[in-house]
Amino acid sequence: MSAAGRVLSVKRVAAFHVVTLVAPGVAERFRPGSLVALSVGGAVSAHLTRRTFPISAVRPTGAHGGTVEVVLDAGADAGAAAEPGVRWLVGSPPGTPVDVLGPVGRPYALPKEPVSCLLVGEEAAAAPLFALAERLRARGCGVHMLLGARSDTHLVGVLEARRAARSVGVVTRDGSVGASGELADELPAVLARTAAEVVYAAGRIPTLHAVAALAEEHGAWSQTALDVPMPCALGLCQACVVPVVGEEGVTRMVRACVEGPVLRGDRVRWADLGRVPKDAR
Amino acid sequence: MSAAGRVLSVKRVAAFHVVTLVAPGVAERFRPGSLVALSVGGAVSAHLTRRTFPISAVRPTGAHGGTVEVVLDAGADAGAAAEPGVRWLVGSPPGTPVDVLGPVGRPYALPKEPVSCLLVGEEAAAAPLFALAERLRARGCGVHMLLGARSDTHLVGVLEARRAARSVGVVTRDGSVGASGELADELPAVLARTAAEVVYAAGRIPTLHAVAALAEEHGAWSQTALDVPMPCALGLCQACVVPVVGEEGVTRMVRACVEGPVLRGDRVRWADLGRVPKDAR
Amino acid sequence: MSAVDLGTDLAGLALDPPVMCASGCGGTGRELEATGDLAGLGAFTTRTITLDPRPGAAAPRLVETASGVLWETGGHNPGRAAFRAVALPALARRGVPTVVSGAGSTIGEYAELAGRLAGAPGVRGLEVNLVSRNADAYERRFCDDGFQVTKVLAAVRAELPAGVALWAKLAPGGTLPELARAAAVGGADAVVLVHGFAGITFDPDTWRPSLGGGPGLVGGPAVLSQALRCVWDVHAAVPTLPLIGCGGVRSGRDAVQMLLAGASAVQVGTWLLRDPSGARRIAVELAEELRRHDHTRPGDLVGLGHHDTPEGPR
Amino acid sequence: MSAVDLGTDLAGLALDPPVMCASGCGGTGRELEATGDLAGLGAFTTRTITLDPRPGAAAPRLVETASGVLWETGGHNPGRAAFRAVALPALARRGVPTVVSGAGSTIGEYAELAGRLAGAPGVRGLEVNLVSRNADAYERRFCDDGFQVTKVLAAVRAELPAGVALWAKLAPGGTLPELARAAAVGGADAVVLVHGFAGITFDPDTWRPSLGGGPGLVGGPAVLSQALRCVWDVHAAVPTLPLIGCGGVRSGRDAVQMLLAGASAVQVGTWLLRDPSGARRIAVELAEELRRHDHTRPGDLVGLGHHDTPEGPR
Ligand SMILES: Cc1cc2nc3c(=O)[nH]c(=O)nc-3n(C[C@H](O)[C@H](O)[C@H](O)COP(=O)(O)OP(=O)(O)OC[C@H]3O[C@@H](n4cnc5c(N)ncnc54)[C@H](O)[C@@H]3O)c2cc1C
Ligand SMILES: Cc1cc2nc3c(=O)[nH]c(=O)nc-3n(C[C@H](O)[C@H](O)[C@H](O)COP(=O)(O)OP(=O)(O)OC[C@H]3O[C@@H](n4cnc5c(N)ncnc54)[C@H](O)[C@@H]3O)c2cc1C
Ligand SMILES: Cc1cc2nc3c(=O)[nH]c(=O)nc-3n(C[C@H](O)[C@H](O)[C@H](O)COP(=O)(O)O)c2cc1C
Ligand SMILES: Cc1cc2nc3c(=O)[nH]c(=O)nc-3n(C[C@H](O)[C@H](O)[C@H](O)COP(=O)(O)O)c2cc1C
Ligand code: FES
Ligand code: FES
Repeated sequence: MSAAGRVLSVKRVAAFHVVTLVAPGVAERFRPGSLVALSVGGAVSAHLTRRTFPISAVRPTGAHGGTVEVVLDAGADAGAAAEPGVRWLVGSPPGTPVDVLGPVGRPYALPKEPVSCLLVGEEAAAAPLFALAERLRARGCGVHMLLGARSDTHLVGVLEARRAARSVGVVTRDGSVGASGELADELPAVLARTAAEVVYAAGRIPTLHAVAALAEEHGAWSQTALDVPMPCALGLCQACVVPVVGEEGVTRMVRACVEGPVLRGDRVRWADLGRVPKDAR
Repeated sequence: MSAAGRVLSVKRVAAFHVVTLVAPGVAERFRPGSLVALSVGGAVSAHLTRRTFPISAVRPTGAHGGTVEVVLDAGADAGAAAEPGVRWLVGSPPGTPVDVLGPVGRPYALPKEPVSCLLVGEEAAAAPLFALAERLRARGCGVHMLLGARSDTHLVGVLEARRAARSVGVVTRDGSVGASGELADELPAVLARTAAEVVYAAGRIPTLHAVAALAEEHGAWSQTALDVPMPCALGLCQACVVPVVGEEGVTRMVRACVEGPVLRGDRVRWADLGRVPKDAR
Repeated sequence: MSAVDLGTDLAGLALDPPVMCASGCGGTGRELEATGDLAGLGAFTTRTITLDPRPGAAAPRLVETASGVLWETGGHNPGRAAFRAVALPALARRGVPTVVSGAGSTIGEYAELAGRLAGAPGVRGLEVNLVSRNADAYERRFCDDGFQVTKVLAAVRAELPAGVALWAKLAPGGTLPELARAAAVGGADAVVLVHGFAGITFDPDTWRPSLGGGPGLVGGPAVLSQALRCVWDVHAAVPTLPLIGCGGVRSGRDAVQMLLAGASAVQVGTWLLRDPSGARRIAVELAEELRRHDHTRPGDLVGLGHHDTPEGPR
Repeated sequence: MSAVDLGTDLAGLALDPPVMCASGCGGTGRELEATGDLAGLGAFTTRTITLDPRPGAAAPRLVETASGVLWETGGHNPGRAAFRAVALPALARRGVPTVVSGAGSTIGEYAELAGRLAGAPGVRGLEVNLVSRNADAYERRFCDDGFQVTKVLAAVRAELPAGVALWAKLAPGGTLPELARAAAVGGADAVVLVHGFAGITFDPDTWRPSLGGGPGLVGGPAVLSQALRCVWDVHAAVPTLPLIGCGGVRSGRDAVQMLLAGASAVQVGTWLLRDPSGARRIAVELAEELRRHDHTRPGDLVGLGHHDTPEGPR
């Protein structure tokens, strides 16, 4: 499951870095929504936990063997310094050895019927939705996309979306492109327009929370990809637990790395993330 | 004193690695025998102490700015794994940033008169002696060299020695080249033959001990370059203390990084290295 | 020279190799089985089980520190009933010797837990986690009071069927030798040294504690030298007591150090989070180190580091 | 917004910035002056001085651990007479506020040392290093016994001229809040938390302890979270006592964490060995962090991490 990989290339996309790794065995088992967990810093590293990211693309074979791609926010422009592991990854020259664990986690569940689907993506988190769109189209689903970001410099995949989706909506907080505001502001109109029966969403927690609530209001299923730190990505450490309501209405603390990262939006207790609800078991 | 350097190249010499670093300001102040202290592993490193090595060569300017060169024993062939810091250095691609502190330490003291000098070097430690030979020749000293190693694969600088010295002796433990045995076995004859008044030596502690004793017997001064771990190379941590007898016969624990690495062979209490003699102050 | 044999008798329990997962770091067993790494363990130590289920602490439950992690699961576990019904039978089926870690908040709870779990199929040992607050003694931790340590061990011992090993796990702290002796007096076959080291960190942006639960415990290579010192100090004081070294182990050389300090076996915790195959690799490296030094059995090394040592712990 | 001002009043002693070198990690002052870094310190803390010279422990005195160092200098120092004659006047000439660290093996020695050094020109404070064995109490360390801590501090206080600050430096350990309180009772103006953490490692080839002296103490980033916890625990118990955080600090963010945990100033030890300019850089980064969070004074942050914290140290 864990294998010796290496950096193939690091490229810029908008304000982000696309890191492509040679990683045997990942591409074959990839499904949209699944994750890859990287160790950082090599043999001398003081950083011993893994950095876990949604896979944005894979290539099963090629000149270099199977590759896997992730889109990282090194936060170069934010006031806060980038996380050191991410900084190391985006600064690694081609050939740098990286231990690669993956794919891990539950992917997006796909509808059996060719229903209308809306894919909602925020900034770099949107990148993995294009592989999902492809699989949904292959099943005959109508695919619509709604992309959001703080500003046009942080928007990922608009051109690709125009190719992949029947309709594409764009929202930026500063109004630099598309509608001005938050993704959630646009969602009700888009849900109505697309008659989506399933909403797939990737982004910050508040965005996912809003998407889950609006999808439910609209009567759609939602599949939300949670982005929480996953230091082991093996289900061992319990660092990544989130409160989820199960079938019988009982709340359990589930590990986002193995029981997620994709969870039903109506099952996640969004307001209680980062807490253990009193009634949890 | 400490500056942002970077790896320029890593090359093999015999069983060793020659690492050349771009390091502003070191070359100008270099004197044979002085040291350079490198931090290893970059920003993610779990290794926080410096690796301190004798400088084997410098180049004040050039296409890349001033450079400094060290010869490292990564021990690839020994049963024991190489020290992780050295492994990192010899595995670093050109351009890798390395913090460089140097030059540090007391260099070889040079005689004021044009006396006959014998330079004794063991394996990789011999490399810095060539810069010394040059300065001695510039003062009109007669320079003789005696080089030793476990085997011909670990012998450094024989060709260079033939250019730099009036006479060159070679000893290997396995007799694969030159005389068979230890450096100390050859020394008395060489001292007699060269009529050396000063012996400069670099190598393992037992070798230095033997050189110091034999030089004294012969009535020569000895200058020995001690190779002990120097984790700060600033005189702050006292990791590197060795017992040395001062003028009044009083033993003090002196820091090899600032009061050495070159010490008078007759002043070092060789048998007490790694101990604090009862009469030390 | 004869071949290296890692088989180790730890006060009656056969471990081969003498490398286990540490409590709380091997999941339920299912996760390591998925990666193919369960079979590489000399024994599987479960997370700490309590009588009743505990939902645990708020996330994040683990953050990174320099060469280590800071964690607080808040004792998250399914409780003895669900554990006995689900995880334990699965472990028994897989055939890896299982050591159940258990804790309580009264001596009675420790004893009851032992009585309910120690006789279950597949259980080869009970690891008594004493890093737990005593509801009957002003919430003071059991592991900070030698008298309570002895009482807990004796109460648990009385519930154990023959052939089930009894281990006591202690937290690092100043009077470890006395506490370890107290565990032996109570009937412990071996003492596990050590649990996590108290720590805390703060988030650079929110300025709140980084862990959801506030303070936590440190594990990983950062604490290796401190864990070695715990083993060293206890072995120096009680050289006949079998010890299990735990804290920061990630290589065969680290395992060798634990043996030199006085341990007879090691547990691997934090490092499994990075490398689930870690225990297996450590066993291979341990054998290599033995070979390199012309030794054939790990037992030869136990406490060897103490001989001819200049005096002066301070 | 007004500008950041790092000037800090630490129980009467002005520190600007509130970043110092830790005892034993700044050399004699001459070494940091050579690198141009002495002037960047809010205060210079000397290595621990004793009445008589001590040649110290066998080499190596310091080895690397994961993100840290293990060290034992064996108290190497020139003794109070040579110190007062050579190093101290040099420090006084350089104008950096000097805090002398001192230790003894009896209460009388502590008092005599204070009497002989505290009045010397340039001395602004005395840091009483209590990690020293008490010849009058079965070689138990002073820092492990609150009663002795109070007595040492009171004896030293009696020798101090007005205007010289009195600090107590303690080792990490279970009862730190009580010990800190004991130091305050004895007259300490502030408490330095903490000295090194007990450790040991072994050489992979010789299988002997890596340090010449056997066991040692751990410092460096590896211990930051543990040192923060020491500060956190003491501040929680004695919120009015000024604390100086020491252990693993290497960045402005680490310094911020120390303040949030309850310290009013920080000392930098091990990191200076890697980066002699570290203290100056840390001060610059501290100012940046304050600015980023719209604060102007380090004092605003002291103990801030304790507010609204979920309960439950264990
Ligand atoms: C896109 C989608 C559309 C569906 N439409 C219908 C429907 O029209 N009528 C109907 O009766 N059932 C519907 N379902 C429910 C589905 O048929 C199964 O009942 C459900 O997947 C339970 O299977 P499981 O126990 O293996 O999944 P689980 O083990 O419970 O979960 C597997 C993964 O799928 C996710 N998931 C599971 N169920 C759902 C769900 N209902 N919605 C979103 N995510 C889910 C989980 O979060 C998890 O990521 C739909 C499910 C999905 C994903
Ligand atoms: C190669 C050499 C030849 C000398 N020949 C003579 C001589 O013929 N007659 C005479 O009276 N004095 C001789 N000396 C001693 C010299 O002239 C000074 O007395 C000596 O260097 C003390 O100076 P210092 O106090 O600055 O050195 P220190 O501070 O004591 O040391 C400076 C450095 O030089 C080294 N060093 C100091 N003295 C010597 C020494 N004597 N031999 C080897 N290394 C030394 C030290 O180990 C150190 O590395 C010689 C010194 C050297 C190095
Ligand atoms: C995520 C995590 C969970 C842990 N859970 C437990 C536990 O349930 N019971 C226990 O006794 N120790 C628990 N520990 C402590 C470890 O068993 C071990 O004592 C400690 O981490 C030191 O070893 P290490 O450095 O190898 O991790 C846990 C440690 C971690 C990192
Ligand atoms: C090489 C070295 C020497 C030290 N010498 C002393 C000393 O003389 N007196 C003292 O109180 N602490 C001494 N210390 C401890 C430090 O002052 C400090 O308390 C400890 O190392 C933790 O801080 P750090 O992690 O920043 O190093 C020394 C530490 C080191 C690394
Ligand atoms: S990241 Fe460790 S359990 Fe999920
Ligand atoms: S290496 Fe630190 S004093 Fe010499």
